[in-house]
Amino acid sequence: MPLRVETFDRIEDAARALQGNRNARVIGGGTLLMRGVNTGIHGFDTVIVVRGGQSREVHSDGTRLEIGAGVTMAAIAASPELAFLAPAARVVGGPAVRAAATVGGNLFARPPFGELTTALLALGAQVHYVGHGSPQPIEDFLRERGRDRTRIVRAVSLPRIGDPSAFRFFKVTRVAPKGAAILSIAAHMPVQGGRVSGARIAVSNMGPTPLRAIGAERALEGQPLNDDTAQRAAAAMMEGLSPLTDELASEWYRREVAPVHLRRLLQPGYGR
Amino acid sequence: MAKKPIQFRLNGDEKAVFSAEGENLLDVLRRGVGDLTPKYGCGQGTCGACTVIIDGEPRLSCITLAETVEGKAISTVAGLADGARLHPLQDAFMRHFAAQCGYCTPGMLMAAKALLDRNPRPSRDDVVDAISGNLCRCTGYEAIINAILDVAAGGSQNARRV
Amino acid sequence: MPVEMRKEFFADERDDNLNEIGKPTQRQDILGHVTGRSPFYDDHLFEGLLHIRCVRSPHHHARIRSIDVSQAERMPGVKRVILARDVPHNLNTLLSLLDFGLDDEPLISEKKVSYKGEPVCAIVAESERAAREACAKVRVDWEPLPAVFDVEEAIKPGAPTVNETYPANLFVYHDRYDHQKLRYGDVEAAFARADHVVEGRYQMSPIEQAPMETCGAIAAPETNDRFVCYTSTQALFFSLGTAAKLLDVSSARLHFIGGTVGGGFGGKVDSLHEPMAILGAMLTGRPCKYMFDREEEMQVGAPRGAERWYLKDGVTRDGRIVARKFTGYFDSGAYTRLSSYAIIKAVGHLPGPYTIPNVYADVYCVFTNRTPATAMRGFGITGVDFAIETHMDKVAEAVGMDPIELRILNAYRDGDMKAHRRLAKNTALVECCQVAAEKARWQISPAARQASSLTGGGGERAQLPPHTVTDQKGLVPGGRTGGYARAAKRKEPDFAARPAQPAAPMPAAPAPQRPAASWEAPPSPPVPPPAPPAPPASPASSRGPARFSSSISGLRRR
Amino acid sequence: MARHRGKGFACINYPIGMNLGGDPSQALVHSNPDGKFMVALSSIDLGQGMKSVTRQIAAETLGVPVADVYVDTADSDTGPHCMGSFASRGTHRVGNAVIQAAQEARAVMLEAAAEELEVNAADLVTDGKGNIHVKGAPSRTITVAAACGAAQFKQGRTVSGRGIFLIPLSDVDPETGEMTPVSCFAHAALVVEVEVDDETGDVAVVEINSAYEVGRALNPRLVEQQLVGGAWMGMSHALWETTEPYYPDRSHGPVDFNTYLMPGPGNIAPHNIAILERPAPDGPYGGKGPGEMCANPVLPAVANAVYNAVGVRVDELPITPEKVLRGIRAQGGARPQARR
Repeated sequence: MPLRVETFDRIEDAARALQGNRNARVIGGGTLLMRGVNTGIHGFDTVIVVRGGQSREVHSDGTRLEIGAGVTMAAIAASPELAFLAPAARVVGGPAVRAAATVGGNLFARPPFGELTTALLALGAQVHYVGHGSPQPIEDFLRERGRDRTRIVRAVSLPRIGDPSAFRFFKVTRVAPKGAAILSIAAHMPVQGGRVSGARIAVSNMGPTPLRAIGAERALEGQPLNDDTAQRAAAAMMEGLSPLTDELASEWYRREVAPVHLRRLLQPGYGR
Repeated sequence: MAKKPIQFRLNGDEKAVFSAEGENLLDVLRRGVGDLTPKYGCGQGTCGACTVIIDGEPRLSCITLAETVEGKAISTVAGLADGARLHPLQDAFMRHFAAQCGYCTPGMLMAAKALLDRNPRPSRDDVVDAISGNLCRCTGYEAIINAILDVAAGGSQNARRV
Repeated sequence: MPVEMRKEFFADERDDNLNEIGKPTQRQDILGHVTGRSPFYDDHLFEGLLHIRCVRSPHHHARIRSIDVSQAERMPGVKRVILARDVPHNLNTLLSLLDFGLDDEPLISEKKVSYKGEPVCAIVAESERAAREACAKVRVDWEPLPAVFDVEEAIKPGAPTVNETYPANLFVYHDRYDHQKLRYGDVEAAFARADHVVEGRYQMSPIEQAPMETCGAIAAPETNDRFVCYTSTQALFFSLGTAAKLLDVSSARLHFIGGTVGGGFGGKVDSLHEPMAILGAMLTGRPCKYMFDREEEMQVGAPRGAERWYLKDGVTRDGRIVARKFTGYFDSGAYTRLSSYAIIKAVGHLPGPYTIPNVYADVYCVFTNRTPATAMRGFGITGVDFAIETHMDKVAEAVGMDPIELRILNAYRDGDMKAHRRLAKNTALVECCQVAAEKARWQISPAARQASSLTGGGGERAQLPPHTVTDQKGLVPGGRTGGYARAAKRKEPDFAARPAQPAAPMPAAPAPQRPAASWEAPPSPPVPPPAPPAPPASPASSRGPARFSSSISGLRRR
Repeated sequence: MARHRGKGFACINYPIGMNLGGDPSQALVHSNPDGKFMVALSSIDLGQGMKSVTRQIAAETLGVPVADVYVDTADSDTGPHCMGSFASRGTHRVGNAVIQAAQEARAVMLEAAAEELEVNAADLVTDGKGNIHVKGAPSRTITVAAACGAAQFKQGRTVSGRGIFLIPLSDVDPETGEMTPVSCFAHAALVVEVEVDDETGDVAVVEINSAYEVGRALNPRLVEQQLVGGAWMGMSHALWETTEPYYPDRSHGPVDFNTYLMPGPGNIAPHNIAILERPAPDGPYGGKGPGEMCANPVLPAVANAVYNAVGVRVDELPITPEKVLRGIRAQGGARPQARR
């Protein structure tokens, strides 16, 4: 089918158009979608453009942060308020990609991409849609990602994190400083009374979407963070995960080194 | 397939062109406007040869949907020199022998300009990051990094000898 | 990246007082590069430009039962569908311009595909998007065939035939052998005498040239009933000759313009785009562009092929390598392109820059069901150098020597006989080893530091081996009569048309202290090659008119 | 966890020009009436600097400043036949053709000058600055412009020249491989230092020290471009690049630069280069082509450095972290070799 581009001034109208056409896609920064547009191999026949782009606003109500779907990686990396997310936003492509790539687009990125989404998963984000309905936990969003394409993401929200140092992110690449990920790991490890409470660890390229490393989370829960617990979390990390084989690395390699990188990320001296 | 009119400023001049359905900015610049300085290297947003500056930000024109630049200001290498006087980056790329085949050079220059416009005194790491989306198959990057550092230093103090 | 000119080496062989040579003059083309105005082929605008895209095989190996283009032809913007039957002379081998090898590759395939990405149809349309959309509407009825991907599997009996021109999946050298031989001395006897025998297996990966500008060409009807072709080719007349042959058109009707190319690295010699673009222009009367997108450049455009090398060295206790044996397999992919030639170059290079009295090699050009391989920076040499130099380290370890000292000990020097039976001259390996060691603060012995390329060579080292073992291994049955190949017509080299040998080339530059220009003279007496019977003169070939070297036939004959 | 340093060495020679010869190139040189020269070629500038190096060769041979010469490539209607830009043949083959063409044009120019000065052409020399004078008598002089103007408007001479360089094709003996592959060889040796992470198999190149023998560095900056960029490519081939990551398995072939890996600007290492010059007897001013050989020694040197660092021999390219890690696992850990 020849491609059609439909442009809307109001996002609500765009949302209606999307709902009526399963073969339509909303374009954010275009960094993922335009490849398909250029090659004609797209699996969609309509591109929906929201004039002026989607929301670029960041709201905070004291307990939660809401980041508009149109906020770019460059904007996150430059925002003092979102500084804790910068390590994930900064490693998405080069500067020109980061200037275009949006939060909304990253949510739909397929392996080996999607660093920000991996971070959002570890941070327990919720996905908000245009118009009706309640926000959806990011796990649910990711589980249904390939199937439900009829709603436009308006924003993501996440709880304000008390201690920014409780969040750590690392992308493993072969090309520096910009390379596609062998894998990326995001770990949120709030510490209360010297012990980890509510650990969430997310890892990419272990399945069709970023996934939580449940085994590692369990190993850390209620434990102090030290070399020993980091080691144990690493040892339990691969439980339930099925690493991908692709151009960048084999399943075997990802399985072998993911725990190494998690252990290094969790170790007390990380980043220093 | 109706063509759509779009207007934007290119290197300070108003342009009005028709773009085809789904056309990217690179094709509009090259075929529509006749600015041949941005180059096609991949059409995938992975090589940087088509880098332009849109409203102050470096962007990959091959993965920019043409109609999304309506009303915006676009800069390319065609507007980099001030008349016959080269931009300091162009001059530095010459002095440092930072171009071989020259195909990545326009995109590389725009990536460098976008950096220096917002960060006139970048570190080597800043420069490396700024060109990280721009591939060069000829030079091994060192001469390019040095040329950009040379401009940032306003001379040659900061540049490694090449 | 500090660069130092080490003028003290070979100073008496140079005149350094020249006006322009040796000066760090700015590139002539630099202003164009930094202003973005250097005219690459795609920087020429044509009104009414049409775009060509190919329908490509999704299979590694398949028979084509039928192609249905009816839907594609009706797609908006489609101007013409091109099939194999539209190509006037639809079979070629790149080196036919040098009279080397048999035509084995169509521009557009008709009956069968032998690699994923092989073109079976081309669409000419008003926009690239229209061409892509029409390509998706071409219906091909494929019959997938068993495929073979490993070079050693491909040459086993019973392996699927990849390339019908060479049914055993091996290129045929000199109409006689299924590989290129190098025989110098007696390696087996030397292995028996050696203190250590070191063996290794090395695998070079296929590699993409990855120029930032992808391959392409724009052709347009020109006044005077000619066609102009703007091209990214690395070899203007190679591409012109190939186009003239495939399209059966006089080379005088083709006007090729290029010369400013966005990187090549060997990937822009295959001349696939120029004939297709010109054919499009011929069939539509409009300017046509045919270019690879990046995905095609990476997976359809020919890479540097993979190579597999087996090495076996015999070495004495004191580190002298007395024998070196190679078995090499070049993975040519589905068609010959340039791999056959790369092997000749590799064999001429063996055993690397060392003086070794006994050398043996069998090197095979193997067809497999992957993208055809072609040239890349270091063509024919990079892979075997990786093998040789990694192997040298293993040899050093086996004899307990410093790796650099081992190289210097075995390095070829002026006056040494090489395995291809020519004397070495103008050598400088020893000095490079010494300087690199010094720069890296790598300690080597005083003897190694004092060695020189100018001394220690020649004399006994200039002698051919007293005895060379030869054999008939890999003799192709019926090779002389062309029975090895299923090509409909075998063309015997046309000796009658062979041009007179040119006079010796002129001395290069007027540097007075330089010895007279000459290249390596054959030693005397050379090992007499078996004299082949004189071939019968053959009638004119059915080739297209543009053959620049009408019968440079040495490669094929002997 | 540990990171291990290791050094590896390799040295190579490289044949210049198309193997066996048979690869001619031609050049045409002519002057404008004011003594400015054009060189017409059909050779290709891929970035290696063909236009620039032939320009310097033409200027040197003509005896005029480089600013007075321009090179035009590549138009099949005006540029005479050239085999192409590959096999490190450009500098050597085309350079020699340009010398021959420039010598012929220079001879006419000197004859024209001789007629104007009423001397014997054999007694004339050029100063490289645009003047021609009698050897040993600098005051008896004429400018190149005046000589070429006189040739064109008074004497009716064409200040032009044709050049070709051909090494006739050599045969190959089917039984022994006897052949004359090429007429000259370039040389290189280098030491690569790497750092290997023994838990991930990652290899980082830390430093390269090299010596390249190029015959003559006709333009040291262009040679440097080739050597620096070529070594980068060698490092890339050694550690990163492949179109088939699971060769000979054909699956997972990269289709973009996200997955076709090459070292980025953050992966490069200091490269200290020494250039040696042993002029090739038949090279243009002794020059050999540096463009291809510069990458070759890097591949084995990296492999040898990895072995030196952790005791793992990876004999299959590219040397990916996976292959290194498998090697380390197979031998029960890193086994650093002798420090160098």
